[in-house]
Amino acid sequence: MSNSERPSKLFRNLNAKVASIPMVLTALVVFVGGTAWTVLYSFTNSKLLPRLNFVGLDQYHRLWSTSRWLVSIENLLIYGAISLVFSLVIGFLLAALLDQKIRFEDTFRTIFLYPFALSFIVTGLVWQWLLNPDFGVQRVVRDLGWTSFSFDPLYNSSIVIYGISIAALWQGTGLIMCLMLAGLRGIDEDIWKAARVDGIPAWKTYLFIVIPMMRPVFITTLVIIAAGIVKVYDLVVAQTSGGPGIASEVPAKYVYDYMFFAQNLGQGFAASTMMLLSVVIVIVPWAYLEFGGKKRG
Amino acid sequence: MMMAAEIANPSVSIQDLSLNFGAVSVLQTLNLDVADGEFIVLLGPSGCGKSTLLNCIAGLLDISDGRIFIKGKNVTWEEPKDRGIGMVFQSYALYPQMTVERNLSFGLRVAGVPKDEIAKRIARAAEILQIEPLLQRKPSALSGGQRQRVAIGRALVRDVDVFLFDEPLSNLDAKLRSELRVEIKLLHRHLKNTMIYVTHDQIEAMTLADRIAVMKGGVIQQLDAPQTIYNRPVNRFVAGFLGSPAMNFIDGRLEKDGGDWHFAVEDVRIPLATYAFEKEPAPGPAVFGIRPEHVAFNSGTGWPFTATANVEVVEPMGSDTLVWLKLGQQNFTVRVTSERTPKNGDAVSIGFDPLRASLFDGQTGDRI
Amino acid sequence: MMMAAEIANPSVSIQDLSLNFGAVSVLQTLNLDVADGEFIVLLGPSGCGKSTLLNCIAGLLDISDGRIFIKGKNVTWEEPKDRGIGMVFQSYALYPQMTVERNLSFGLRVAGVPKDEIAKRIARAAEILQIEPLLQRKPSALSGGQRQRVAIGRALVRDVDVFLFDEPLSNLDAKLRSELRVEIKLLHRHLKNTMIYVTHDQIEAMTLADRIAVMKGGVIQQLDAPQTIYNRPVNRFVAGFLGSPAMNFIDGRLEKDGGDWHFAVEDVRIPLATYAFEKEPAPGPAVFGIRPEHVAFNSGTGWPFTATANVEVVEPMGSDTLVWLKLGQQNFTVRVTSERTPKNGDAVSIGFDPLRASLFDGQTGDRI
Amino acid sequence: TDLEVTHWWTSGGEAAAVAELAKAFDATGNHWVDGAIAGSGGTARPIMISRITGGDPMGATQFNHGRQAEELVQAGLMRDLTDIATKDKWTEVVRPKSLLDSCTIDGKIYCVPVNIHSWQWLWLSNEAFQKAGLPLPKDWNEFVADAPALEKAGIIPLAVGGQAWQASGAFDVLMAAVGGTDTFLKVYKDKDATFAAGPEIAKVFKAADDARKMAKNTNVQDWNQATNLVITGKAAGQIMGDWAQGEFQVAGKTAGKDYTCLPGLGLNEVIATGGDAFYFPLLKDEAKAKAQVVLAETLLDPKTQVAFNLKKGSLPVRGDVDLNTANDCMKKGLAILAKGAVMPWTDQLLSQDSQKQKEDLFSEFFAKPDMTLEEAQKRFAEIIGSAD
Amino acid sequence: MADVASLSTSAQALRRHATGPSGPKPRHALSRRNIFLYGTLIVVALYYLLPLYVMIVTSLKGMPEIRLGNIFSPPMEITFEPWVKAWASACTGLNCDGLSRGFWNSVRITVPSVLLSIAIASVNGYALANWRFKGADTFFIILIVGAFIPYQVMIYPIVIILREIGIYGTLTGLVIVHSIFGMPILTLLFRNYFTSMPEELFRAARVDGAGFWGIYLRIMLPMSLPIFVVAIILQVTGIWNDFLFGVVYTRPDTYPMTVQLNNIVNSVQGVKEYNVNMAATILTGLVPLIVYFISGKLFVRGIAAGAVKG
Ligand SMILES: Nc1ncnc2c1ncn2[C@@H]1O[C@H](COP(=O)(O)OP(=O)(O)OP(=O)(O)O)[C@@H](O)[C@H]1O
Ligand SMILES: Nc1ncnc2c1ncn2[C@@H]1O[C@H](COP(=O)(O)OP(=O)(O)OP(=O)(O)O)[C@@H](O)[C@H]1O
Ligand SMILES: [Mg+2]
Ligand SMILES: [Mg+2]
Repeated sequence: MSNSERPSKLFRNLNAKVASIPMVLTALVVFVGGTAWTVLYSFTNSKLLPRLNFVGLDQYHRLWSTSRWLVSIENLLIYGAISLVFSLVIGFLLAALLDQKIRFEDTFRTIFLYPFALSFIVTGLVWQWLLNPDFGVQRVVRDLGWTSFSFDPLYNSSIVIYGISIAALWQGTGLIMCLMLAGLRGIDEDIWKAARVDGIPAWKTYLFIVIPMMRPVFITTLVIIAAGIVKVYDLVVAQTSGGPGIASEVPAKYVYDYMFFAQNLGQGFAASTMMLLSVVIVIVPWAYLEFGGKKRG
Repeated sequence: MMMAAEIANPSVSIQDLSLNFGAVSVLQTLNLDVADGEFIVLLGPSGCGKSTLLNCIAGLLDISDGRIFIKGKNVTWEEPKDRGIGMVFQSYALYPQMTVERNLSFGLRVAGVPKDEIAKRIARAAEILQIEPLLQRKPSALSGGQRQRVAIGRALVRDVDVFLFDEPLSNLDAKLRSELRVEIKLLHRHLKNTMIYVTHDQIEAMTLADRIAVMKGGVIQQLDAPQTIYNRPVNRFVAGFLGSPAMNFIDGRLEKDGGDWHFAVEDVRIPLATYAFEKEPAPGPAVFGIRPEHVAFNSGTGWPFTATANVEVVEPMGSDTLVWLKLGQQNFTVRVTSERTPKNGDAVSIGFDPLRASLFDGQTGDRI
Repeated sequence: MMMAAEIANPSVSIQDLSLNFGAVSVLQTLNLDVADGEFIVLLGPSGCGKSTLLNCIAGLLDISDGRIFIKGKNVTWEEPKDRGIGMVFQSYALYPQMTVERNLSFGLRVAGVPKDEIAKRIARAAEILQIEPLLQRKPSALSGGQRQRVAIGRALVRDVDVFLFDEPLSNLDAKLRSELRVEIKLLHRHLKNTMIYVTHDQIEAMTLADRIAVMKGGVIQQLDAPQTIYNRPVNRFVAGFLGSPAMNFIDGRLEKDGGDWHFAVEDVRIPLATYAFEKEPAPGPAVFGIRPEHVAFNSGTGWPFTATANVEVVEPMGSDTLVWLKLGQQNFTVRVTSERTPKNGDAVSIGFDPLRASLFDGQTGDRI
Repeated sequence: TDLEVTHWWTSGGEAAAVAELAKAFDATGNHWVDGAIAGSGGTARPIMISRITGGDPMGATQFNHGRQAEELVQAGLMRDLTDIATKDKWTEVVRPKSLLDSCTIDGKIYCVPVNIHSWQWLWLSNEAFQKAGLPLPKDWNEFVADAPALEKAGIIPLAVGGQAWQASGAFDVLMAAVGGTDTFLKVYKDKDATFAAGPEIAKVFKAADDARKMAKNTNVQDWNQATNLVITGKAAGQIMGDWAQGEFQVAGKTAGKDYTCLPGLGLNEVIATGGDAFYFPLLKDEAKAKAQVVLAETLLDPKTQVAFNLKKGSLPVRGDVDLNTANDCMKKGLAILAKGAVMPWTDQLLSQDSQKQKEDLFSEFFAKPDMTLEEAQKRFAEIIGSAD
Repeated sequence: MADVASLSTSAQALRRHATGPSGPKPRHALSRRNIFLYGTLIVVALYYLLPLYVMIVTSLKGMPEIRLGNIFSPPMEITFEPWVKAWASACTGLNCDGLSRGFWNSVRITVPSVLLSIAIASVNGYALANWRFKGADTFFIILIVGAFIPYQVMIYPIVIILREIGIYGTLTGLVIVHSIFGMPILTLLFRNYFTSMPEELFRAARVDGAGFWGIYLRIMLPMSLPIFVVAIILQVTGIWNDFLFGVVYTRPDTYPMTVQLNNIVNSVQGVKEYNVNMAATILTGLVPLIVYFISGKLFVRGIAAGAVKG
């Protein structure tokens, strides 16, 4: 009997490994490397240029005593909650409506989805304009006779973050609707029939049966929305530039402003690190559950 | 085609039912009366419209024409829940995130049935189906057979007159299938409900049904007791569809030879003296069908017909053995008990009694 | 457990094969020798590791330990394509975007076989499988049976020594299944390749195999000719797994009564004088098994054992009938030809010959 | 030779001014490749800096002179212009001298100042006051007094755009005007936090509070939109640097007739010597390096200075140029400059970091009417305390 | 059971004279359900269309009309002037060639970026789904977490990386940046999609002797149209709409359209020319919109195939 030796483990699937080099490099150099670099420099007092001049936790002390950062965090939470809840609810409702075997489904779906093709810059501009009290909705309504009508969410500190969400929802719910629709279409027809035979009204079927069955879709959607929330930046810049005052500031903008406007890299990196930290705390356990386990038999 | 005999007080009565999906006509003026307490099986190949018919009865599809009566009430336009039916689906369609108990009670709670009434009904269903220990589990923690029982339970708690089953066993493995078949049979005997059961598995049909409706292309071909369908199929389709391995068919001609009818193929002539004709025969092309188990080996004399054939394949199946023969140009299957099996390539002599056979018209395929 | 007898020049030889998925051990030091031209069927319940074993042989899974020889060559670390195997999958795995012809030729083209050689091989395979008219179609335009043949063709054109089949028929309906079974059998006879065939359908296993390897939990329980496995299962698992409806099992005790061994349950005593013991029996708990077709009705005398039982359900299956009985507390199935069937609720007398029975140890389940 | 020049001058007046620079440079046989980045310095600077540090520098770039490019210079990324400066005797022609000081780091000159921009102007719309039936105010205090009447006439008394630097700039102007030059320097140059928390500065905050109240109805973002409110008479006044003048000019308005300017808010007529300067990144390409020299010289050329500053509305950095075509307001500025009443501006005194913190504070202060003066002043003092 | 025909007449009678409901259940086109359903859909659709309407209408008005009128009112006098200006002559600083230059820059950036990022991600997804090797999952999780990192955080490190490789400010650099940031979500999509394809297909191809690339190119690729459509739409919209990377990692002569748009919109010369801004905005959004309208149907299908797997 011949006895071929077990070949080295390294060279099994060699092509697959070679093909994954871009992924591995991106993961290691850009995401891990870049993150580590950022974290490292967040402990320095780098200004315009990165310098290894360690100052311990100074940047973090300053960060957490800056009212703008606190406002940003608060805004992110509000914006996050609104986007999450409303895009899920609206996206799901639209998907449910479209799932009623209606005519012109394609047309409606296209209409709901087209804003997704537009950039946040464009979205921001349009909505800034629509919401501008001097010639937007408020003016139009006032011209119609309701002179006391007031609707200026982008110019009112206390509600500006909600105003920004209007545009965000307009832009983003289409995609969510699409995901939900795909999920609904994946539900076994028999479940619907069973529910009808049981005499369960449609809304109860959705609420108690279908939605719980769509857990995986909701999770995917949640991740997509969440990723968008953390990154929100362009939209705020295009609509309010963080104003009025600092009422609509968000963390990503804080990072950007302090890194580049204020030329205080250390401060920007400290804020980055805080953002990364929260992302990691939320995402890593989820990712492990979702992708780490054995998914295939 | 043979239609249903009239039934006095049908539990379910379908009258001139038609159903089109757009331009495609799936069911055409179909009539079916189901007696009270009867177990009807709808049997047919895939796509013949069995599920469609069941869904029409349940009210899950809008019919194009006709009427449906359940317990004498015209339910053509009723909502499914008001028809007094319960339905069990192939995939069971259990609500995956609810416990078995909630699966059973959900419909009742929505209908506003009082709590203690619900509890009572669930207790009863659980007892009948022996799923008491499973009540607090989720469907994902149940085996296929248990899920199936829960699905039946969901129909059971609703106290309905008619049970509809859409291939409830086809997702299960052979062993479980045969066990659950018996369970359903016992359940029917116990409950005495009307049951309409869709399957494409002929064993299920044969074992469960009081009457089988064999369907093809949206039309009921034959509606009769299982043994009748098995032994006296009304046409070639029904004959070929039932029985595994399938009936042997031989294409040939019907000829009158003196006073006696013969079936002639090539140089073989099968005398039909013992055959019970369905209608007055006429000479012409015909198909002769005989089931594998009605053919015997080494039969010597005593059979109205004998011949010699070559063994092609022998398939031992444990309890009995299938032998695939070449009889002239025709393939021929014989089923024998495992004891006396020929070997590949053997030339064997076979014999059968045309009494057991079926004859079909060469053109229409109808029984002669 | 009974292991394979030594085979002189095995076509496929598996030595001490182990396979783990992470911490889960799926196959444990498995040994299997397959003779040249032999048709081996791997039979076992779902999840017992049949596909895993097949994939190991094909080189699609990295084994954890052991060696695999094909035609005497150690292929343990070879790529699948270099092992001289062809494989047919349950879902057929035809490349959906290629025509049948390109499906067949794909492997050859990848290997750089000359054009005319490819054409020749395809022509041959197409002829053997009778798929010439289909060559320019896409798989989506084929019926299940045709797809299956193309899948076999893909292995055929590669001129390999060993064919591996992973449940190639389980996606088909009963009728087609029985037809294709015969085709595969004929193909094997024609090609005389070594074939390893995975199934969990015992009919397929019984009809196709030269030898069956019954697997459970990654271990081969018994490897033997079909009839041997059917008639003399080495343990209770094998006995219960083969045969439909399943063998009747009665839990009781083995007792020695004078010089004669008896099987005792409640107040019934089955004399075992005619039983051929596998090994020296010892008194103690045991399981008595008898197949439904080895039990007869109204047997009067002449049987070493008779008893009276109540009919629970009668299942006519066309050619024969299953009768479910209650024998004391035990469920009991009897299979009879359709002619003489009792009715529900009848008390009938049954009888059998323990010669046909199997006895198993109450603890280990091994055959006694 | 093509030379790419980046800047953030994109508004009407600014663009016209840049065109003058480009014209002059092109006339030397080179080619000005315009790299305008819209928005404000805040948007443009990060891009410029990324490109310089990323190894893809432009030929020249605008910064506010002061401390914005300090680190780039220290990192050795910028070109030392001392040779050219000595050759062309910049020290003699550039006026006031403090401008060149801002370009000097460790004794070497790294930038070319091109203009003097002073922040301390109050621009008033004559039309608005007429409409409200009021006489033109002479100084800030009168203006504040006119506010209620203006509001009654449906006119926004003070236009302050939403961009953060506008609020912060307005405060600095108030500090210099209401508080006076010494106060200003004590806070921003000496960074005296105790003083910043003291009563002197409280007065400034009181004035800022007035401004905040007067500006509460401004719904625009950009400074030039705010200016436009004044131009069209929708707003009565704006505190803005002299660059606003360019917008009045583009709109065809005449100083004194259509609008009025009050340097130092009419309280303290001093001019801050902030402004723009061009920096030259170190280039490898010889030809481009030569073109940089040409550009540097062109920028300080008297003709270019005149043409550019007339369009831009800013003051030239040379004392020896003839500006008789200048308008009313510009002449006022020149006169003050001639008197030597100059002071440095925050760009030169504070790091960008402190500037940004200040902007955050004042943009919040202006947008949030319920922010108390005490709180604002406390935070202001903290920023001054930690400033560098 | 089959109690033949003693009372058959009554059944017959029932059949003949039944006057009850028969045939399809009557449905009114204007049922309450339909009114609610279509009513809601139409109202929502109007909400979604409103901004587009305003954009188009405004872009066709002249400035005086905008200043006077109502943003929702249709133009009294249609003018294409703003479109021409936005495309060809709007100014940023000294450059007065509108969006036209940015358009070609965007094309030059988008095409290679889309191709490269999809090529890399699809191979990655395929390797992850079918050729799982040790450690692959870890890299994948890092990648997924990477999808959440705000871009701003990564600007600086990437400037340094690009500088070190020496491709800062080049088109190549920008293409690589887009590929990197497109990788997480695309890899996830492709991985899910390939995982949902029957593994037996992959195994059959291996038995047939096809290698890593052979299987990818000849088996997987031809079957992946829906997911490629999704990837293309996501990337075209994402990259075409990108502003941040375009402005940071390019130079003015290669600025993409969005940067030019931002410049035009933010270069306020006197009054804001809303009509020009809107025309510019529409022009900028046109390419992704067209791509999206053309392949919208496949998009939903692809989403269903790739994204919605648990
Ligand atoms: N919604 C539909 N639209 C169009 N045609 C349909 C629809 N549902 C079913 N059909 C067609 O109606 C015919 C009957 O379908 P049906 O599901 O009743 O078959 P079946 O007998 O239940 O088959 P199976 O055994 O496969 O379940 C088929 O030809 C099918 O293609
Ligand atoms: N990739 C995998 N990772 C972990 N466990 C696996 C994997 N593939 C298979 N298994 C486990 O190995 C065992 C054997 O699986 P295998 O597919 O060989 O079963 P089988 O006998 O072919 O069953 P079936 O009849 O259902 O095809 C099962 O318990 C299965 O859960
Ligand atoms: Mg069906
Ligand atoms: Mg398997």
